[in-house]
Amino acid sequence: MAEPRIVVAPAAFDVAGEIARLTEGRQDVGGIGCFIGTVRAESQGRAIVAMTLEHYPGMTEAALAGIAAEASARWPLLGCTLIHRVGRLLPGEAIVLVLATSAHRQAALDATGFLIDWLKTGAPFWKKEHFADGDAIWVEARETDAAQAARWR
Amino acid sequence: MAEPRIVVAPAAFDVAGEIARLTEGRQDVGGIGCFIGTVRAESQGRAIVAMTLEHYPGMTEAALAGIAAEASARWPLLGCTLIHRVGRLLPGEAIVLVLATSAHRQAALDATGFLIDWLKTGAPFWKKEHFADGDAIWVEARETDAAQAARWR
Amino acid sequence: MSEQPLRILYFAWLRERVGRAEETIAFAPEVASVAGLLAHLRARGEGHARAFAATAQVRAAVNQVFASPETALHPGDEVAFFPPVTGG
Amino acid sequence: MSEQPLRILYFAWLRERVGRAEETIAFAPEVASVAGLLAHLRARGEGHARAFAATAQVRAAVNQVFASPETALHPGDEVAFFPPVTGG
Repeated sequence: MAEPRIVVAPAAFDVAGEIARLTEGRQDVGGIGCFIGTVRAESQGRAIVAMTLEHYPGMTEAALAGIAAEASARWPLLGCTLIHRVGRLLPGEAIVLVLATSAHRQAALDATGFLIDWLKTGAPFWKKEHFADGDAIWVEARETDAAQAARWR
Repeated sequence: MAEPRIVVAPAAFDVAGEIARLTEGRQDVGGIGCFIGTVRAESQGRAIVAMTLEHYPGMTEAALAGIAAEASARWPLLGCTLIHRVGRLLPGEAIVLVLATSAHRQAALDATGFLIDWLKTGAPFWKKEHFADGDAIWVEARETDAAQAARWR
Repeated sequence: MSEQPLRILYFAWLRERVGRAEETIAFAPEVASVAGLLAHLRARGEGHARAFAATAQVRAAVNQVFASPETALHPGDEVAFFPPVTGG
Repeated sequence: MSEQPLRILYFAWLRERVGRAEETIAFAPEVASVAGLLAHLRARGEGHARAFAATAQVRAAVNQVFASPETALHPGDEVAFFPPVTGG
Protein backbone atom coordinates (compact mmCIF):
# COMPACT_ATOMS: atom_id res chain seq x y z
CA MET A 1 0.00 0.00 0.00
CA ALA A 2 1.03 3.58 -0.63
CA GLU A 3 1.78 5.68 2.45
CA PRO A 4 -1.55 6.35 4.18
CA ARG A 5 -2.71 9.96 4.03
CA ILE A 6 -3.33 11.33 7.54
CA VAL A 7 -4.69 14.84 8.15
CA VAL A 8 -5.72 16.35 11.50
CA ALA A 9 -6.67 19.99 10.94
CA PRO A 10 -9.50 22.52 11.32
CA ALA A 11 -10.13 22.86 7.57
CA ALA A 12 -13.07 21.24 5.76
CA PHE A 13 -12.11 18.37 3.45
CA ASP A 14 -12.91 17.72 -0.21
CA VAL A 15 -14.32 14.20 -0.53
CA ALA A 16 -14.14 14.05 -4.33
CA GLY A 17 -10.57 15.34 -4.32
CA GLU A 18 -9.56 12.81 -1.70
CA ILE A 19 -11.13 9.95 -3.67
CA ALA A 20 -9.32 11.14 -6.80
CA ARG A 21 -5.98 11.08 -4.91
CA LEU A 22 -6.47 7.36 -4.23
CA THR A 23 -7.78 6.36 -7.63
CA GLU A 24 -6.59 8.69 -10.38
CA GLY A 25 -4.33 7.14 -12.97
CA ARG A 26 -4.64 3.64 -11.57
CA GLN A 27 -6.60 0.66 -12.79
CA ASP A 28 -6.07 -1.85 -10.00
CA VAL A 29 -8.67 -0.43 -7.59
CA GLY A 30 -11.94 -2.35 -7.61
CA GLY A 31 -13.67 -0.75 -4.66
CA ILE A 32 -13.53 2.38 -2.55
CA GLY A 33 -14.99 2.17 0.94
CA CYS A 34 -15.87 5.53 2.39
CA PHE A 35 -17.37 6.86 5.59
CA ILE A 36 -18.09 10.49 6.41
CA GLY A 37 -19.08 11.49 9.93
CA THR A 38 -21.15 14.64 10.32
CA VAL A 39 -22.12 16.77 13.33
CA ARG A 40 -25.71 16.23 14.40
CA ALA A 41 -27.76 19.05 15.91
CA GLU A 42 -28.84 16.80 18.76
CA SER A 43 -26.99 14.83 21.38
CA GLN A 44 -28.76 12.52 23.82
CA GLY A 45 -31.97 14.46 23.45
CA ARG A 46 -30.48 17.96 23.76
CA ALA A 47 -30.07 20.45 20.93
CA ILE A 48 -26.47 21.45 20.33
CA VAL A 49 -25.32 24.61 18.54
CA ALA A 50 -21.66 23.65 18.11
CA MET A 51 -19.00 21.12 19.01
CA THR A 52 -15.34 21.63 19.82
CA LEU A 53 -12.83 18.90 19.04
CA GLU A 54 -9.56 18.96 20.96
CA HIS A 55 -6.64 16.70 20.07
CA TYR A 56 -3.09 15.94 21.14
CA PRO A 57 -0.89 17.33 18.34
CA GLY A 58 1.75 14.81 17.39
CA MET A 59 0.26 11.88 19.25
CA THR A 60 -3.01 12.07 17.33
CA GLU A 61 -1.36 11.96 13.91
CA ALA A 62 0.94 9.14 15.04
CA ALA A 63 -2.02 7.16 16.40
CA LEU A 64 -3.94 7.60 13.13
CA ALA A 65 -0.92 6.49 11.10
CA GLY A 66 -0.60 3.49 13.40
CA ILE A 67 -4.18 2.34 12.91
CA ALA A 68 -3.90 2.84 9.15
CA ALA A 69 -0.85 0.58 9.21
CA GLU A 70 -2.80 -2.00 11.23
CA ALA A 71 -5.68 -1.91 8.72
CA SER A 72 -3.18 -2.45 5.90
CA ALA A 73 -1.80 -5.44 7.73
CA ARG A 74 -5.28 -6.94 8.14
CA TRP A 75 -6.67 -6.26 4.67
CA PRO A 76 -5.03 -6.04 1.23
CA LEU A 77 -5.50 -2.29 0.88
CA LEU A 78 -4.20 -0.26 -2.04
CA GLY A 79 -4.67 3.05 -0.25
CA CYS A 80 -6.06 4.61 2.90
CA THR A 81 -6.96 8.16 3.93
CA LEU A 82 -7.93 9.37 7.39
CA ILE A 83 -8.94 12.99 7.85
CA HIS A 84 -10.21 14.31 11.16
CA ARG A 85 -11.16 17.90 11.75
CA VAL A 86 -10.49 19.69 15.04
CA GLY A 87 -11.63 22.98 16.57
CA ARG A 88 -15.16 24.37 16.53
CA LEU A 89 -17.64 22.63 14.23
CA LEU A 90 -21.29 23.35 13.50
CA PRO A 91 -24.21 20.93 13.06
CA GLY A 92 -24.32 19.64 9.51
CA GLU A 93 -20.57 19.93 9.03
CA ALA A 94 -18.46 16.92 8.08
CA ILE A 95 -16.00 16.04 10.82
CA VAL A 96 -14.25 12.82 9.81
CA LEU A 97 -13.46 11.02 6.55
CA VAL A 98 -12.28 7.44 6.11
CA LEU A 99 -11.33 6.07 2.70
CA ALA A 100 -9.96 2.61 1.97
CA THR A 101 -9.30 1.20 -1.50
CA SER A 102 -8.74 -2.39 -2.47
CA ALA A 103 -8.99 -4.66 -5.50
CA HIS A 104 -12.16 -6.15 -3.99
CA ARG A 105 -15.11 -4.64 -2.20
CA GLN A 106 -15.13 -6.64 1.01
CA ALA A 107 -11.63 -5.63 2.07
CA ALA A 108 -12.38 -1.97 1.34
CA LEU A 109 -15.64 -2.05 3.31
CA ASP A 110 -14.31 -4.04 6.25
CA ALA A 111 -11.27 -1.78 6.61
CA THR A 112 -13.53 1.29 6.47
CA GLY A 113 -15.67 -0.08 9.29
CA PHE A 114 -12.64 -1.02 11.37
CA LEU A 115 -11.05 2.41 10.93
CA ILE A 116 -14.14 4.45 11.80
CA ASP A 117 -14.84 2.29 14.86
CA TRP A 118 -11.32 2.95 16.08
CA LEU A 119 -11.45 6.67 15.25
CA LYS A 120 -14.63 6.95 17.33
CA THR A 121 -13.15 5.11 20.30
CA GLY A 122 -9.37 4.93 20.34
CA ALA A 123 -8.09 8.12 18.76
CA PRO A 124 -6.89 10.93 21.03
CA PHE A 125 -9.76 13.37 20.45
CA TRP A 126 -11.99 14.99 23.05
CA LYS A 127 -15.36 16.41 22.19
CA LYS A 128 -17.12 19.31 23.90
CA GLU A 129 -20.75 19.95 23.08
CA HIS A 130 -22.17 23.47 23.20
CA PHE A 131 -25.88 23.76 23.96
CA ALA A 132 -28.36 26.44 22.98
CA ASP A 133 -28.62 27.66 26.60
CA GLY A 134 -24.89 28.44 26.75
CA ASP A 135 -24.05 25.29 28.66
CA ALA A 136 -21.08 23.27 27.38
CA ILE A 137 -20.00 19.82 28.48
CA TRP A 138 -17.23 17.39 27.65
CA VAL A 139 -18.72 14.25 26.19
CA GLU A 140 -18.11 11.11 28.23
CA ALA A 141 -16.77 7.99 26.55
CA ARG A 142 -19.63 5.73 25.58
CA GLU A 143 -19.80 2.06 26.48
CA THR A 144 -21.40 1.16 23.16
CA ASP A 145 -18.54 2.74 21.24
CA ALA A 146 -15.98 0.76 23.20
CA ALA A 147 -17.99 -2.44 22.66
CA GLN A 148 -18.10 -1.68 18.93
CA ALA A 149 -14.34 -1.33 18.70
CA ALA A 150 -13.85 -4.47 20.81
CA ARG A 151 -15.41 -6.52 17.99
CA TRP A 152 -12.14 -6.05 16.12
CA ARG A 153 -9.77 -7.18 18.89
CA MET B 1 -36.63 7.93 4.91
CA ALA B 2 -36.88 10.16 1.89
CA GLU B 3 -37.58 8.43 -1.43
CA PRO B 4 -34.41 6.55 -2.42
CA ARG B 5 -32.60 7.95 -5.43
CA ILE B 6 -32.13 5.28 -8.14
CA VAL B 7 -30.23 5.94 -11.35
CA VAL B 8 -29.33 3.39 -14.04
CA ALA B 9 -27.65 5.19 -16.94
CA PRO B 10 -24.46 5.36 -19.01
CA ALA B 11 -23.34 8.74 -17.59
CA ALA B 12 -20.57 9.14 -15.02
CA PHE B 13 -21.78 10.19 -11.55
CA ASP B 14 -20.70 13.04 -9.28
CA VAL B 15 -19.95 11.60 -5.83
CA ALA B 16 -19.69 14.96 -4.05
CA GLY B 17 -22.94 16.16 -5.63
CA GLU B 18 -24.70 12.94 -4.65
CA ILE B 19 -23.48 13.23 -1.04
CA ALA B 20 -24.66 16.86 -0.95
CA ARG B 21 -28.15 15.78 -2.11
CA LEU B 22 -28.45 13.54 0.97
CA THR B 23 -26.95 15.92 3.50
CA GLU B 24 -27.35 19.55 2.48
CA GLY B 25 -29.53 21.65 4.74
CA ARG B 26 -30.04 18.89 7.28
CA GLN B 27 -28.54 18.37 10.73
CA ASP B 28 -29.86 14.94 11.66
CA VAL B 29 -27.34 12.91 9.65
CA GLY B 30 -24.52 11.51 11.74
CA GLY B 31 -22.89 9.21 9.23
CA ILE B 32 -22.70 8.67 5.50
CA GLY B 33 -21.73 5.21 4.33
CA CYS B 34 -20.40 5.14 0.80
CA PHE B 35 -19.07 2.56 -1.62
CA ILE B 36 -17.79 3.19 -5.12
CA GLY B 37 -17.04 0.28 -7.42
CA THR B 38 -14.47 0.84 -10.16
CA VAL B 39 -13.46 -1.13 -13.26
CA ARG B 40 -10.18 -2.98 -12.82
CA ALA B 41 -7.84 -3.54 -15.76
CA GLU B 42 -7.53 -7.20 -14.86
CA SER B 43 -10.01 -10.03 -14.45
CA GLN B 44 -8.98 -13.48 -13.27
CA GLY B 45 -5.44 -12.95 -14.46
CA ARG B 46 -6.29 -11.50 -17.89
CA ALA B 47 -5.88 -7.87 -18.92
CA ILE B 48 -9.14 -6.25 -19.98
CA VAL B 49 -9.47 -3.14 -22.14
CA ALA B 50 -13.17 -2.46 -21.53
CA MET B 51 -16.33 -3.84 -20.01
CA THR B 52 -19.91 -3.67 -21.25
CA LEU B 53 -22.78 -3.63 -18.77
CA GLU B 54 -26.18 -4.71 -20.05
CA HIS B 55 -29.35 -4.31 -18.00
CA TYR B 56 -33.08 -4.93 -18.21
CA PRO B 57 -34.62 -1.46 -18.48
CA GLY B 58 -37.57 -1.15 -16.14
CA MET B 59 -36.89 -4.31 -14.16
CA THR B 60 -33.44 -3.12 -13.10
CA GLU B 61 -34.66 0.20 -11.71
CA ALA B 62 -37.57 -1.54 -9.97
CA ALA B 63 -35.21 -4.11 -8.43
CA LEU B 64 -32.87 -1.37 -7.16
CA ALA B 65 -35.80 0.55 -5.65
CA GLY B 66 -36.95 -2.68 -4.01
CA ILE B 67 -33.60 -3.39 -2.37
CA ALA B 68 -33.34 0.23 -1.19
CA ALA B 69 -36.76 -0.20 0.45
CA GLU B 70 -35.57 -3.42 2.09
CA ALA B 71 -32.45 -1.68 3.45
CA SER B 72 -34.67 1.07 4.88
CA ALA B 73 -36.80 -1.53 6.58
CA ARG B 74 -33.73 -3.17 8.16
CA TRP B 75 -31.83 -0.05 9.23
CA PRO B 76 -32.98 3.42 10.33
CA LEU B 77 -31.79 5.18 7.19
CA LEU B 78 -32.33 8.87 6.52
CA GLY B 79 -31.47 8.56 2.84
CA CYS B 80 -30.20 6.14 0.23
CA THR B 81 -28.77 6.52 -3.27
CA LEU B 82 -28.00 3.75 -5.76
CA ILE B 83 -26.39 4.65 -9.07
CA HIS B 84 -25.29 2.01 -11.54
CA ARG B 85 -23.76 2.78 -14.89
CA VAL B 86 -24.46 0.70 -18.01
CA GLY B 87 -22.91 0.49 -21.46
CA ARG B 88 -19.21 0.45 -22.26
CA LEU B 89 -16.83 1.32 -19.41
CA LEU B 90 -13.05 1.57 -19.30
CA PRO B 91 -10.60 0.43 -16.61
CA GLY B 92 -10.32 3.05 -13.87
CA GLU B 93 -13.89 4.29 -14.38
CA ALA B 94 -16.40 4.28 -11.53
CA ILE B 95 -19.28 1.93 -12.24
CA VAL B 96 -21.48 1.84 -9.15
CA LEU B 97 -22.22 4.15 -6.21
CA VAL B 98 -23.97 3.28 -2.96
CA LEU B 99 -24.77 5.94 -0.36
CA ALA B 100 -26.66 5.41 2.89
CA THR B 101 -27.16 8.02 5.58
CA SER B 102 -28.26 7.53 9.16
CA ALA B 103 -28.06 9.24 12.54
CA HIS B 104 -25.43 6.68 13.57
CA ARG B 105 -22.48 5.16 11.78
CA GLN B 106 -23.21 1.46 12.18
CA ALA B 107 -26.57 1.59 10.39
CA ALA B 108 -25.07 3.62 7.54
CA LEU B 109 -22.14 1.22 7.13
CA ASP B 110 -24.15 -1.98 7.47
CA ALA B 111 -26.73 -0.78 4.93
CA THR B 112 -23.94 0.20 2.52
CA GLY B 113 -22.43 -3.30 2.77
CA PHE B 114 -25.82 -4.96 2.33
CA LEU B 115 -26.67 -2.87 -0.72
CA ILE B 116 -23.38 -3.38 -2.56
CA ASP B 117 -23.45 -7.12 -1.88
CA TRP B 118 -26.90 -7.27 -3.44
CA LEU B 119 -25.97 -5.03 -6.38
CA LYS B 120 -23.07 -7.36 -7.16
CA THR B 121 -25.19 -10.50 -6.99
CA GLY B 122 -28.92 -9.91 -7.30
CA ALA B 123 -29.38 -6.94 -9.60
CA PRO B 124 -30.30 -7.60 -13.24
CA PHE B 125 -26.98 -6.59 -14.83
CA TRP B 126 -24.80 -8.65 -17.15
CA LYS B 127 -21.15 -7.93 -17.64
CA LYS B 128 -19.08 -8.59 -20.75
CA GLU B 129 -15.32 -8.26 -20.54
CA HIS B 130 -13.29 -7.19 -23.57
CA PHE B 131 -9.70 -8.43 -23.69
CA ALA B 132 -6.67 -6.92 -25.34
CA ASP B 133 -6.59 -9.68 -27.99
CA GLY B 134 -10.10 -8.80 -29.21
CA ASP B 135 -11.74 -11.66 -27.34
CA ALA B 136 -14.87 -10.79 -25.33
CA ILE B 137 -16.70 -13.01 -22.85
CA TRP B 138 -19.77 -12.75 -20.69
CA VAL B 139 -18.74 -13.00 -17.05
CA GLU B 140 -20.15 -16.01 -15.22
CA ALA B 141 -21.86 -15.54 -11.85
CA ARG B 142 -19.37 -16.14 -9.08
CA GLU B 143 -20.00 -18.50 -6.19
CA THR B 144 -18.22 -16.20 -3.74
CA ASP B 145 -20.50 -13.31 -4.66
CA ALA B 146 -23.58 -15.42 -4.07
CA ALA B 147 -22.16 -16.63 -0.74
CA GLN B 148 -21.50 -13.01 0.22
CA ALA B 149 -25.08 -11.97 -0.43
CA ALA B 150 -26.38 -15.08 1.38
CA ARG B 151 -24.91 -13.71 4.63
CA TRP B 152 -27.80 -11.25 4.67
CA ARG B 153 -30.63 -13.74 4.15
CA MET C 1 -61.08 -14.57 -30.18
CA SER C 2 -57.49 -13.37 -30.59
CA GLU C 3 -55.45 -13.40 -27.40
CA GLN C 4 -52.54 -11.06 -26.76
CA PRO C 5 -49.21 -12.72 -27.57
CA LEU C 6 -46.35 -13.21 -25.12
CA ARG C 7 -43.55 -10.66 -25.40
CA ILE C 8 -40.17 -12.39 -25.08
CA LEU C 9 -36.94 -10.55 -24.20
CA TYR C 10 -33.39 -11.93 -24.29
CA PHE C 11 -30.33 -10.56 -22.52
CA ALA C 12 -26.56 -11.06 -22.61
CA TRP C 13 -25.40 -14.26 -24.34
CA LEU C 14 -28.98 -15.51 -24.71
CA ARG C 15 -29.67 -12.43 -26.83
CA GLU C 16 -26.52 -13.02 -28.86
CA ARG C 17 -27.26 -16.71 -29.47
CA VAL C 18 -30.92 -16.23 -30.33
CA GLY C 19 -29.82 -13.38 -32.61
CA ARG C 20 -32.40 -10.85 -31.42
CA ALA C 21 -33.32 -8.90 -28.31
CA GLU C 22 -37.06 -9.39 -28.51
CA GLU C 23 -39.83 -11.31 -30.24
CA THR C 24 -43.50 -12.19 -29.78
CA ILE C 25 -45.00 -15.67 -29.49
CA ALA C 26 -48.68 -16.49 -29.81
CA PHE C 27 -50.15 -17.58 -26.51
CA ALA C 28 -51.16 -21.26 -26.36
CA PRO C 29 -51.72 -23.90 -23.66
CA GLU C 30 -48.24 -25.43 -24.19
CA VAL C 31 -46.56 -22.10 -23.37
CA ALA C 32 -48.65 -21.45 -20.25
CA SER C 33 -45.60 -21.82 -17.96
CA VAL C 34 -42.00 -20.64 -18.09
CA ALA C 35 -40.78 -24.24 -18.55
CA GLY C 36 -43.32 -24.83 -21.34
CA LEU C 37 -42.31 -21.62 -23.12
CA LEU C 38 -38.64 -22.52 -22.80
CA ALA C 39 -39.21 -25.96 -24.40
CA HIS C 40 -41.21 -24.32 -27.18
CA LEU C 41 -38.52 -21.71 -27.86
CA ARG C 42 -35.72 -24.27 -27.85
CA ALA C 43 -37.39 -25.99 -30.81
CA ARG C 44 -37.82 -22.72 -32.73
CA GLY C 45 -34.48 -22.70 -34.57
CA GLU C 46 -30.77 -23.23 -34.43
CA GLY C 47 -29.93 -20.05 -32.52
CA HIS C 48 -32.70 -20.70 -30.01
CA ALA C 49 -31.50 -24.28 -29.55
CA ARG C 50 -27.98 -22.99 -28.85
CA ALA C 51 -29.26 -20.32 -26.46
CA PHE C 52 -31.35 -22.74 -24.43
CA ALA C 53 -28.95 -25.71 -24.51
CA ALA C 54 -27.59 -25.13 -21.00
CA THR C 55 -30.89 -24.78 -19.16
CA ALA C 56 -29.08 -24.64 -15.80
CA GLN C 57 -27.58 -21.33 -16.93
CA VAL C 58 -30.91 -19.78 -17.91
CA ARG C 59 -32.94 -17.57 -15.61
CA ALA C 60 -36.30 -15.95 -16.26
CA ALA C 61 -38.48 -13.06 -15.19
CA VAL C 62 -42.17 -12.67 -15.80
CA ASN C 63 -43.46 -9.11 -15.99
CA GLN C 64 -40.11 -7.97 -14.59
CA VAL C 65 -40.17 -10.21 -11.51
CA PHE C 66 -37.76 -13.14 -11.13
CA ALA C 67 -39.63 -16.34 -11.96
CA SER C 68 -39.16 -20.12 -11.69
CA PRO C 69 -39.81 -22.81 -14.34
CA GLU C 70 -43.22 -23.46 -12.74
CA THR C 71 -44.37 -19.84 -12.96
CA ALA C 72 -47.64 -19.66 -14.94
CA LEU C 73 -47.90 -17.41 -18.00
CA HIS C 74 -50.88 -15.48 -19.26
CA PRO C 75 -51.68 -13.70 -22.51
CA GLY C 76 -49.82 -10.39 -22.77
CA ASP C 77 -47.11 -11.33 -20.27
CA GLU C 78 -43.57 -10.02 -20.72
CA VAL C 79 -41.14 -12.95 -20.27
CA ALA C 80 -37.40 -12.35 -20.15
CA PHE C 81 -34.64 -14.97 -20.39
CA PHE C 82 -31.08 -14.23 -19.25
CA PRO C 83 -28.03 -15.80 -17.62
CA PRO C 84 -27.45 -15.55 -13.86
CA VAL C 85 -26.83 -11.87 -13.11
CA THR C 86 -23.24 -10.64 -12.82
CA GLY C 87 -23.78 -6.96 -12.13
CA GLY C 88 -21.56 -4.38 -10.55
CA MET D 1 24.04 17.37 37.97
CA SER D 2 20.78 18.91 36.78
CA GLU D 3 18.35 16.44 35.19
CA GLN D 4 15.83 17.42 32.52
CA PRO D 5 12.38 18.07 33.97
CA LEU D 6 9.19 16.22 33.02
CA ARG D 7 6.96 18.03 30.54
CA ILE D 8 3.30 17.67 31.56
CA LEU D 9 0.38 18.23 29.17
CA TYR D 10 -3.33 18.41 30.03
CA PHE D 11 -6.27 17.96 27.70
CA ALA D 12 -10.04 18.55 27.75
CA TRP D 13 -11.55 19.00 31.24
CA LEU D 14 -8.24 18.16 32.93
CA ARG D 15 -6.73 21.19 31.17
CA GLU D 16 -9.67 23.34 32.22
CA ARG D 17 -9.56 22.24 35.86
CA VAL D 18 -5.78 22.52 36.21
CA GLY D 19 -6.06 25.92 34.56
CA ARG D 20 -3.23 25.42 32.09
CA ALA D 21 -2.36 23.27 29.08
CA GLU D 22 1.22 22.55 30.04
CA GLU D 23 3.81 22.78 32.81
CA THR D 24 7.16 21.31 33.79
CA ILE D 25 7.97 19.35 36.95
CA ALA D 26 11.44 18.62 38.25
CA PHE D 27 12.29 14.94 37.94
CA ALA D 28 12.59 13.13 41.29
CA PRO D 29 12.32 9.51 42.54
CA GLU D 30 8.72 10.02 43.77
CA VAL D 31 7.58 10.97 40.22
CA ALA D 32 9.36 8.04 38.53
CA SER D 33 6.03 6.41 37.52
CA VAL D 34 2.74 7.69 36.12
CA ALA D 35 0.96 6.87 39.40
CA GLY D 36 3.67 8.64 41.42
CA LEU D 37 3.48 11.72 39.22
CA LEU D 38 -0.31 11.76 39.47
CA ALA D 39 -0.19 11.68 43.29
CA HIS D 40 2.40 14.44 43.27
CA LEU D 41 0.34 16.63 40.93
CA ARG D 42 -2.87 16.10 42.90
CA ALA D 43 -1.20 17.73 45.92
CA ARG D 44 0.05 20.67 43.86
CA GLY D 45 -2.98 22.98 44.26
CA GLU D 46 -6.73 23.30 44.24
CA GLY D 47 -7.17 23.08 40.47
CA HIS D 48 -4.90 20.06 40.28
CA ALA D 49 -6.79 18.39 43.13
CA ARG D 50 -10.07 18.96 41.28
CA ALA D 51 -8.63 17.69 38.00
CA PHE D 52 -7.29 14.48 39.52
CA ALA D 53 -10.15 13.79 41.96
CA ALA D 54 -11.80 11.13 39.77
CA THR D 55 -8.73 9.01 39.02
CA ALA D 56 -10.88 6.42 37.24
CA GLN D 57 -11.62 9.08 34.60
CA VAL D 58 -7.96 9.96 34.02
CA ARG D 59 -5.86 8.45 31.25
CA ALA D 60 -2.19 9.06 30.49
CA ALA D 61 0.32 8.89 27.67
CA VAL D 62 4.10 8.89 28.03
CA ASN D 63 6.02 10.27 25.06
CA GLN D 64 2.78 10.12 23.06
CA VAL D 65 2.06 6.44 23.72
CA PHE D 66 -0.87 5.33 25.90
CA ALA D 67 0.47 4.43 29.36
CA SER D 68 -0.71 2.72 32.55
CA PRO D 69 -0.23 3.86 36.17
CA GLU D 70 2.78 1.52 36.44
CA THR D 71 4.57 3.00 33.43
CA ALA D 72 8.03 4.23 34.47
CA LEU D 73 9.07 7.82 33.85
CA HIS D 74 12.49 9.18 33.00
CA PRO D 75 13.98 12.67 32.92
CA GLY D 76 12.81 14.62 29.88
CA ASP D 77 9.69 12.51 29.33
CA GLU D 78 6.52 14.10 27.95
CA VAL D 79 3.57 12.97 30.09
CA ALA D 80 0.00 13.80 29.07
CA PHE D 81 -3.14 13.45 31.21
CA PHE D 82 -6.60 13.41 29.65
CA PRO D 83 -10.06 11.88 30.01
CA PRO D 84 -11.05 8.73 28.08
CA VAL D 85 -11.06 9.69 24.41
CA THR D 86 -14.37 10.61 22.76
CA GLY D 87 -13.25 11.40 19.22
CA GLY D 88 -15.15 11.48 15.98
